[in-house]
Amino acid sequence: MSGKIAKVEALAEQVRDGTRLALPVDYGGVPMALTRAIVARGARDLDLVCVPISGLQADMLIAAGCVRSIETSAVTLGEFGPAPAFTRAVRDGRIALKDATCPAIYAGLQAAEKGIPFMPIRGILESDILANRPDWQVIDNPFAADGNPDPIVLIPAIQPDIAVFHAPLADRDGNVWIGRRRELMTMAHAAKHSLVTVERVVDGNLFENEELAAGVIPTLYVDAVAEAVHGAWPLNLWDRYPIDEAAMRAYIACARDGTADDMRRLAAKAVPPQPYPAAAE
Amino acid sequence: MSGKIAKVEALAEQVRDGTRLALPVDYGGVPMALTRAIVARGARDLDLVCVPISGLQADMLIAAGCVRSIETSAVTLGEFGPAPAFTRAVRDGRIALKDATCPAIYAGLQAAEKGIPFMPIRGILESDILANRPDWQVIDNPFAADGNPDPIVLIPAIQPDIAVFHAPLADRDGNVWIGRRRELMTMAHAAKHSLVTVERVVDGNLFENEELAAGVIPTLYVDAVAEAVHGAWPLNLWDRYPIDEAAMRAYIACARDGTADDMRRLAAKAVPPQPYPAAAE
Amino acid sequence: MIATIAGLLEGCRHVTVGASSPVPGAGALLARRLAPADRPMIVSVLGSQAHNMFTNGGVETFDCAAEGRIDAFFLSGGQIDGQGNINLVGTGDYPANTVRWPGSFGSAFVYFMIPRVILFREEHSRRVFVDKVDFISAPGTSSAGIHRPGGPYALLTPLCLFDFDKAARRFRLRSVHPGHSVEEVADNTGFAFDRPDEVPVTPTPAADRLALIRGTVMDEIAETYPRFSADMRAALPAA
Amino acid sequence: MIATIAGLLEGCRHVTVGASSPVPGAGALLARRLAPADRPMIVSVLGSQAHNMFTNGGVETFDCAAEGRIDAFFLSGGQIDGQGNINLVGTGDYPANTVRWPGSFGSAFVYFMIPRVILFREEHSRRVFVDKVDFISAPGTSSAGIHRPGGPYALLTPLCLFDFDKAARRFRLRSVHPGHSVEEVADNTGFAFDRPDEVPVTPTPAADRLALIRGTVMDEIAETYPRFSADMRAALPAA
Repeated sequence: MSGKIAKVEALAEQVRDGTRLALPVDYGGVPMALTRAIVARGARDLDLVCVPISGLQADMLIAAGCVRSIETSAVTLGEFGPAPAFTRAVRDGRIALKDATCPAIYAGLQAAEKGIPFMPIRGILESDILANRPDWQVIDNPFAADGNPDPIVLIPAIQPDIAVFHAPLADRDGNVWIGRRRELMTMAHAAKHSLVTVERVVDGNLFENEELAAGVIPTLYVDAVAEAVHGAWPLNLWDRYPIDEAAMRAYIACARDGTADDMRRLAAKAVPPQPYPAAAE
Repeated sequence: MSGKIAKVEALAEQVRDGTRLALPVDYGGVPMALTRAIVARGARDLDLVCVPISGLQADMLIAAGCVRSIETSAVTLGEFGPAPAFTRAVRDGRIALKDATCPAIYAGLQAAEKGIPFMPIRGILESDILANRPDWQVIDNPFAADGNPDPIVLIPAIQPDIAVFHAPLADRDGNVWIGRRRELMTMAHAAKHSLVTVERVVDGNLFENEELAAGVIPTLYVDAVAEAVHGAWPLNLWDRYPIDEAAMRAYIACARDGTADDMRRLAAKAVPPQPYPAAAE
Repeated sequence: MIATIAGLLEGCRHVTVGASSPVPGAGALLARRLAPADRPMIVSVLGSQAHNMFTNGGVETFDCAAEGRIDAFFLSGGQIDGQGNINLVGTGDYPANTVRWPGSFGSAFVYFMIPRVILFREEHSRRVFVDKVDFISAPGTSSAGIHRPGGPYALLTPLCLFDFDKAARRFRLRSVHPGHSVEEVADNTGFAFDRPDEVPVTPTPAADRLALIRGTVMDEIAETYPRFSADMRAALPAA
Repeated sequence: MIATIAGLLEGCRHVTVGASSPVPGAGALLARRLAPADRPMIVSVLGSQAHNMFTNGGVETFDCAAEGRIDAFFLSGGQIDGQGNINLVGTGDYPANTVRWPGSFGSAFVYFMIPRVILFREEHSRRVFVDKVDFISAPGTSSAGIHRPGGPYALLTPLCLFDFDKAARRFRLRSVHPGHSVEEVADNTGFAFDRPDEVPVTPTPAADRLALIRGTVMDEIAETYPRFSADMRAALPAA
């Protein structure tokens, strides 16, 4: 039907300099093949929005000098330790930092999804996160009983220009199956455009199977889909294939000691190993 | 595991007088068997919340004198015409009426789901719906550019005591499969308790199949499940079995001309016909 | 009528139709058939399972509209007045209306958020088209400063087609259907409206479009509106 | 330690554990095993697929907490101070911290909404337990009038167990683990805390519980925290 199926490089071209880019959480389906293509393209001044935290993806983009600012609740390589490029860039003040807390990022995205200018959220009051976010506001709850101001935080809508993520399956029309990973759907609804890589593009239409349909993001929200086998490598894709520990260690060494050029070279030549390493245990 | 599987009558007992009861839209899976049991139990002073509209279910409860108030965007029997008991009760002023518009009801439920006191929503300004809803508010958008107040409507949280609905499938632990009918999930998250009837209770756990899991409401939100084959009858259940036109006409006659006792009698003896009528065409 | 609706939908990428509106549904399905390959049109029929790609429940229709992803929607009204206000609640004084209709559905929201809201009513009478509605389910226009990317775009009846002029806050007669006259429209309309000196006749669909309606589109409609398409087939002159 | 955690979770219906916290995870799995049949306990391990029955994406954890459907959660901190404030962001002056940690995650929200937030840190030192944190990711208590159904409930370290007294806004030493002393706790804690005259020793798990931990619970943990359970098995005295 529509020509939504494209190459990974073509998707990377659409991520122009200065794009506000939404990234998924590490275990949620990270499009590392697309990320390497974005790095190889030499994208600059990206404003990252981590939904709600990131790891290897944000760190690699930062290491390769693609990032102007980052809004996140955390950046970490999990059991592989701290994210080297992120930690260094924050300390050197090289990237603008908007610290948040996970539900606040969801609230901002859901506001954009619903076309409202802000979303109220409980908690966060009297924290230094709030104190360092002049773009958030606090009002008294208009529905509070008299005599009790009941202050509540308001998060402004977050509308990414582009959301990128990796999923197991899509059909030729551009419908993408994400199962229970509904944060990917929230990102796609909130963002102006979505660029998706998948393990497999199938013929037929995902809506023909009502059980599959329950976990599908309709093509209405998807601008382009590219097939990328092991597209999350070296990260795992859910429980379908495991994280590649050797590749992670190679990344960490480069991010910690190398230059932006080193990272661009690493990104350009890194390819999933054949055969793919079995689960660690 | 837990004893969440019960009889329809036991579920009806839990709907005590004065319950704020959330009802699903007619094509969304309406628990008519449970509704008849609630009528047969002689429930009174129910405050209905239609998510976001209702038809036969609300009209039957009104006809049988169970309803004190109703919050809805519409009550209609669709191609079978207006809802007789609702229309009469509104004209006689016998039930308190909170007219709404569909997205406002979703906004109220999503506020309760998120534990926030209100949810902003666009539109609705300068309408007579808003003029007749003293419980809704309007504030100027705190994030608006200077000089432009940009008024926006705030909907207070709607937290039903009990949500009731009918679905194809549940397992013995109380996990319920609802496929794409996510408004049922929103109801279950927003309500304090959920009582669910299903076509079939299966052994095993719905989470074992990742595709099915995408459309499941976890047992965490479900208080009790009862098996009720053709539990939506005489309404259809999605496209699984059709509406029973003869039974609908019998209902309309009773609701238009009969008394509350007539309706209770109709509810008490109405049982899905065997074999079930094939699709109308 | 179906061809006129298809014309009104030209260029739309996503059209949403209520379950119980077969004529607009048929018009949308025809428009989708005519949409150019490089600009495909999606038609979502609310409440149906086949023609509906929403996967986040009923709220998604409204979120989608608020994201600016729905270009056209159909609304009707028990009463519609000269300022484009629509009344889906009832006549007499609210809430104990003398005549109570089902309710406002999503009108108070979509009337603000969707650019081309096409009003459609199969009864053209002074009872329906009144000077002032008894209850405003959704206002035709909004005061300055109110966020409103959408609103009434056209009003289609069995007699004629109106455009809605947002600045003037009035309807403007665009054309009268074959076999009907401007006077007939004026006699049956309770609100004042503008009109060009020469009011054209609504163009009838070209032969190829007519064949299309009676052929493939008819089958597609049958799948979603079985009863409606059966009646239409019966009403067709013997081919 | 795992048995102590299970004790802290008694009576909870739903406990949520972060993916990278194996000891709390093990404690929660033990508590679930011990929960009475008529009051089963659900344990959700965030980020895992097997031990996680959320189906509405990452936001559901927080919505669920806000609905009051999560009874206990585990948090830690690069720094924790005497008022229960936790710092997950870094030391020195923000934002160019001299030492930057990953970030606050969901702490600024769950610390308000979940009744029993159990603080857990495997390093008991003055570096971690400071008088005043450099950055408040989530405050230990809130001013009057702030909606806050939840907060810090206990602080567990390798040396001891503290309770948190909301009214006094201070920790209170509940017990010291076998082989450790109150003085050792005082020497390694940078904030003032209350204590009873006689500080009891943290009870060691009864033989049956110990067997349970080393048996069925160990297998369950292995499924979620493979590396952790392998290390634990190695550390066990030869049975």
